[in-house]
Amino acid sequence: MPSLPMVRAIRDAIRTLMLLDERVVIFGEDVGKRGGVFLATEGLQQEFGIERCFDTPLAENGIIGFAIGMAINGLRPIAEIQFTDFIYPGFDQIVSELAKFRYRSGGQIAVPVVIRTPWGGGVKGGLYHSQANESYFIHTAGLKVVVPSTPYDAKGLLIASVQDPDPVIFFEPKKLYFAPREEVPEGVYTVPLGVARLVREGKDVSIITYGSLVYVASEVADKLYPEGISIEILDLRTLLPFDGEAILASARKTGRVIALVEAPKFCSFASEISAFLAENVIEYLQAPIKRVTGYFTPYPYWTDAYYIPTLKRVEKAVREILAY
Amino acid sequence: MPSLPMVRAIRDAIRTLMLLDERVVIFGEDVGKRGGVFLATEGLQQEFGIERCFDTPLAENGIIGFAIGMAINGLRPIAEIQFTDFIYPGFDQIVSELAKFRYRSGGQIAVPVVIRTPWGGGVKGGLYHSQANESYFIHTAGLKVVVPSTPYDAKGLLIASVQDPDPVIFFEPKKLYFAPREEVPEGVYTVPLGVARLVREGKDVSIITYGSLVYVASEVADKLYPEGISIEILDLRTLLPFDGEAILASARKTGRVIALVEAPKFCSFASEISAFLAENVIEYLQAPIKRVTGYFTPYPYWTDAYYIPTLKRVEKAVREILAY
Amino acid sequence: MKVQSFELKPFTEESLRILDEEGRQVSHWDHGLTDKQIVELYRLMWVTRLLDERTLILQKQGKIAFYASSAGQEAAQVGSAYAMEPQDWIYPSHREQGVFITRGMPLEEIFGHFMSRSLDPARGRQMPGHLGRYDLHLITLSSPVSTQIPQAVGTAYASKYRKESSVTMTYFGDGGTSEGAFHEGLNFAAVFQCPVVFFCQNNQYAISVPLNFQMATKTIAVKACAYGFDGFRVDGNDVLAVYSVTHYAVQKARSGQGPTLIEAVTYRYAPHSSADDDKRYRRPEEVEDWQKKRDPIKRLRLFLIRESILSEKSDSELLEQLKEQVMQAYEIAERSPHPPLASFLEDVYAEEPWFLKQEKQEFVELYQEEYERGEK
Amino acid sequence: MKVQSFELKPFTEESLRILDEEGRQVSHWDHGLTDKQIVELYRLMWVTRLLDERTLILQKQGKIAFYASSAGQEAAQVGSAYAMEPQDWIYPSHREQGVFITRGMPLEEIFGHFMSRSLDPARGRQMPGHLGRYDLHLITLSSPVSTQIPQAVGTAYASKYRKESSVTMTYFGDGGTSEGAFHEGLNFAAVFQCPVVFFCQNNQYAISVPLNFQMATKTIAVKACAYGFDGFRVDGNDVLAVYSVTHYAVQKARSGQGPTLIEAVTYRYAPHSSADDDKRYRRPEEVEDWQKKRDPIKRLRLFLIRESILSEKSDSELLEQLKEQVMQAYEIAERSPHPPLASFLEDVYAEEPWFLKQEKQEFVELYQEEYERGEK
Ligand SMILES: Cc1ncc(C[n+]2csc(CCOP(=O)(O)OP(=O)(O)O)c2C)c(N)n1
Ligand SMILES: Cc1ncc(C[n+]2csc(CCOP(=O)(O)OP(=O)(O)O)c2C)c(N)n1
Ligand SMILES: [Mg+2]
Ligand SMILES: [Mg+2]
Repeated sequence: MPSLPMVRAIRDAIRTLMLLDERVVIFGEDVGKRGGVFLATEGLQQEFGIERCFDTPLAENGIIGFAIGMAINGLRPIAEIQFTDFIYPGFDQIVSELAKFRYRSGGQIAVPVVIRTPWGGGVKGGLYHSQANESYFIHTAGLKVVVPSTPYDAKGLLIASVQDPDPVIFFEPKKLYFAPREEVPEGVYTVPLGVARLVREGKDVSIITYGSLVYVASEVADKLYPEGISIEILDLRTLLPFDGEAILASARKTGRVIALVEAPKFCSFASEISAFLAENVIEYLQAPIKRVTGYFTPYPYWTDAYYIPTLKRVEKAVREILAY
Repeated sequence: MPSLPMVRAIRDAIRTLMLLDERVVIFGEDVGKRGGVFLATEGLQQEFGIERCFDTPLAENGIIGFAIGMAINGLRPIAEIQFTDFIYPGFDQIVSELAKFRYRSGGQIAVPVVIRTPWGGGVKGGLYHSQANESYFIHTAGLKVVVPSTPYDAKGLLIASVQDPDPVIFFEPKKLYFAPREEVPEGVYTVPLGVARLVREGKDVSIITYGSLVYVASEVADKLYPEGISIEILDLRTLLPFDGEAILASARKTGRVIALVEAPKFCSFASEISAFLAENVIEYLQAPIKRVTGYFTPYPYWTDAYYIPTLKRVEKAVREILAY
Repeated sequence: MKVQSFELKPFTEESLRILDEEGRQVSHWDHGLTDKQIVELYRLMWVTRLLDERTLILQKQGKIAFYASSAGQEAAQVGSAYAMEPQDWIYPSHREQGVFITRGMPLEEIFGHFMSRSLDPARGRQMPGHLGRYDLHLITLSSPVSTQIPQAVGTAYASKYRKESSVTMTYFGDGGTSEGAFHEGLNFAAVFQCPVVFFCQNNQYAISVPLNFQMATKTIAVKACAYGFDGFRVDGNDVLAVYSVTHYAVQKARSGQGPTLIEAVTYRYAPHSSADDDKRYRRPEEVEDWQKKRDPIKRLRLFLIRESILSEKSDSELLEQLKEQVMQAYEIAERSPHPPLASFLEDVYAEEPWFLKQEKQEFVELYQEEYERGEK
Repeated sequence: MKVQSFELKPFTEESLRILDEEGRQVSHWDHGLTDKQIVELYRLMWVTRLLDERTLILQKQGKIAFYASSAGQEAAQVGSAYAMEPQDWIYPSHREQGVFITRGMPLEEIFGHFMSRSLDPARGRQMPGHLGRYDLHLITLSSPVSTQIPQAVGTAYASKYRKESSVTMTYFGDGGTSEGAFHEGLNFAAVFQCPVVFFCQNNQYAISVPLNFQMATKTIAVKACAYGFDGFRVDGNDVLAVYSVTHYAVQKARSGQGPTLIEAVTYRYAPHSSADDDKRYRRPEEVEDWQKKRDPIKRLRLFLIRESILSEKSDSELLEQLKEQVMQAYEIAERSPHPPLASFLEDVYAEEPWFLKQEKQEFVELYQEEYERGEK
């Protein structure tokens, strides 16, 4: 089994899907000859031809609208948006069209489009190459939203997404593109949408998170373990539909929860996790539900390292709710 | 003092601003000769000339980008988006540009644009003339977000918004455009941004809401009052920056909170209210924080009356948390 | 009509036409239509007009909450839709009653949709006018203007990808050309040489905004210049010309020669929608002028009578019959039930996720009574 | 140069030029530049090139994290920016070093920005290349392509509204023309007859995507057809031609005659950015060809020497002096401090709202040490 970093696992998923199913095509800015700016589609144009893997003009509304039309006519398009920060020119196609086609047609028209896009901070990308903007999509009924945190999951979730009958926004934490590596099986396998991964069992505090912050949470857990602090970590993987049962179970067990996300706080998915708990299991809670999030600013360049939650901030939150 | 419905109070605010300040201009689709599809700009082109009140081509990215450029060059533009459901083609200009100009320029460039737009459901507008999409904007650092619920507030908040140095998304609950009426002072006055309005004092349950649901909450309060159930209602008016102190104060007092919004639940502002409370005053809470929201579907046409929270649903929520 | 022998000039300021306002043939293009087919075009235009008239009445009676009329634009809609084959894909815009009728959507379904009955393939989800029948390759439209344009290009790409011969047509108005999606869609079509036809009904207004506040070009057709393919301007009230130009563009697309933009110059008689008041922005005389002098149905009628393709008598018989047909369709729709009340909580996803199951259950519990009424 | 006497043909496939590759004057337009001004253009191009070379070195040394080179495009940038007056507004795109230098942004600020020093007017907030100086009417750019286009039109509208004579210029690349914002912006400019110039540097690629996968037209200039104003194609490596055409367009805008689109045909020598690997999509010979045969600086140099406007000796003195100047600017920037650490929590709003005060306070408490280091 080859050991791959996430971006290669994603490439492997796309290639596996293309080998399996003629309906799968992939396109976007620089996706063809260049193989994508992160090389997620490297070599696929050579292997599958320019009709199946190709460059598009620089126009995200066009790309996503084009993908929708393909899906309506029987293809299984994967559209790459170069950075999720550049998805907004296509936001109308996502919110008004992709998310609502099945509903508005009374169930007649399915639009199985997958939009893959590099997501998240921690790479000194400044305001426009760093955003964690998943909340906009989670608030949008009709979409599914996925964020893998490991190479294995990335491949399995991407295959599941392309095979899913509903549109999926597939966020790829670019901070994790090249490390860590992991053994990734060849060929087809899926990781089901909607199911969280218990990264680590614990009994004192639950950290509910996804993407690259899974690793920050793990560092904190490692650091505090010798002090006898036992942290449970849940990697949600799918944010819509999220694994409500897993979240509730963990909160019931520990009674102390941190919702940990890169995005700015208000109306973030951290708010959702917290509200979901406050609505359903408040009687189990022994402390405030802490949200550790990005600051409520655009994403800064120079101070990149301080923007998304750090070990220090998460540790502080853990200690605070334990001391509560 | 004339008694006006909200849409006339808004027109009055715009006219007052235009009389006061040459820098104020207003434009959008059908804003000129027609006076807007809801007549919020009726007669203003005749009064102030076609340079100050005018139609634009049908292009929201263009409209908002155009407004930004005007504000950068010293004007105080008010851009009308015909329905907030049609704001998405301009979402990039709002999220990438309007919200981030001050920050990304190191504080050099202010962009005092106001985007006015009819918002919310309850008028049988179906998927695309009903949305309550404030959450997308509240999640966006750099914006201010306002939703008035009375004619008096609409005028005062709009004047405050246009005079504010930051960009404001001004959502107008179209369900309230033509009723109720209220006495609205002539001339200039402001209602400050960021300050909630205590609609009704109560001691058992707090309902935190805004827009047309203020009236639903009031109906419920009226209905339950004879049973000895005392409901406090907070009309937030500004959602970003929201009046955190007022929310906390009410929750501390009643210990039982309902966050009531039209939008679908996940990552909605109801989630934010709930999370804010669960983070800050969990020790005061005597019951789960209930979110009563729109359903997690696109906004349906035929069943319009059932989509946004009804008296029945809010009443049920009140009874549930009281019985808790 | 053979594509090769058909000589059309792109980018003219004048509109291409076959019939003048009086139904006199003023040019001799071989449109290839039989008399029977021309009568069929006539019939389809009348059905569209009658449906429209009936719907406006129902709207005024409060039986239909909202309506965007197609009156005046029948030639543009019917003529263009008639130039397609059943396997061709159609992405309509928001007043394309004539397109739906021509493609064969049953009238009772259209009325059923207007009144949110179970006959509506979209189960009452959308405002009147937002029709669609996937099996007829009529893609359910949305309200936002021009979103369908890049979608149509994607659909055309998929046909080309599978080496099928189907063509995709997308409709939009003059207003729709101002949106970025128009630009992006046309450019994609050009780059990928997709079998797609862009059909613009230039009815002079985007709601209240006249052309000169929308654009500074003399025609809409000229905009195709910016993408490297041809744009044709056609008299949109001349059904034969519309058919001919569209048929040419469809065949061109079908034979692998890429996209075309068509501008059909026409006019809407009614206000933008039942929520509009057109007196605020246009003079009644302007409307009357179009109605009296340039009506598309009248024009074809004059031609048919003059050429003795149709007699006065069979014309009035036809009209009576169509009125009857429209009325019957309406009555069928009227008698049919609404969809189940709680069905608005379905079709968000292929399978209902846990939270929608919960919401539906809560809804049903709370509104059981209404729900049961709805079920009937 | 008088606007009237200047005869330019729009929509040509050939690029307008004054100098050929060998610096020979091939057309006799009266550009109106004095010899001193031409030498100034030469100097500005060299400063741009030298800044670029120094920055690429710093980037390789790890002192600058990211850089998008302007090498090869100096004539397009300097020639166009030189055609504006100080009160004119500039909306640059993402590789416009030559524009910033021409408008007078100090080199140490540019380096300060590249290295996130307090000299950066934007306080280290953005990735290198995202410059701006509001007082110089240089609008701080963002990364998303083409968003600046409708903004520039709004700024031009405001000048017109106040009856000021300032003109707005906006820059973008060939890739930028594919975005909907390009279309909407140009259309608004045409409808409102705004004093704005759209300056497109066609450097043949949008990152790796060559022109023929971006568009199907032969030129970019032709796209102005779709809006009803003129588009000119100019040799973007001929600084005199770029200046002349831009000056014409600026004066045209200033005198109330509306917008113009300019396509400057040029080439970038370096990869798209320091994160790119251009060998994946273009042959090194292609790059060499442009560098050796069509370099904009070399071309003007040949002209200056041939016309005895500059001697070989003063040329090399100039070059030495400029190198020194660039190096000094870099050193000033290098020695200057970073902005205060916690300053990234400022400037979101005019006044900090309660939640940002809280976040800042928490940040300062947690990172006090670093914060103090940052303050120094
Ligand atoms: C993106 C968007 N913005 C605004 C609207 C509101 N609106 C509905 S139809 C219309 C005018 C459309 O004009 P045109 O394209 O000429 O079509 P017509 O109505 O004349 O047939 C407008 C502005 C909308 N539906 N979508
Ligand atoms: C909306 C958007 N999509 C994608 C990108 C990523 N991107 C940055 S520059 C670029 C290519 C720009 O090409 P062009 O406009 O020709 O300018 P050039 O880089 O050649 O100067 C792309 C795709 C972006 N910045 N913005
Ligand atoms: Mg129109
Ligand atoms: Mg380029």
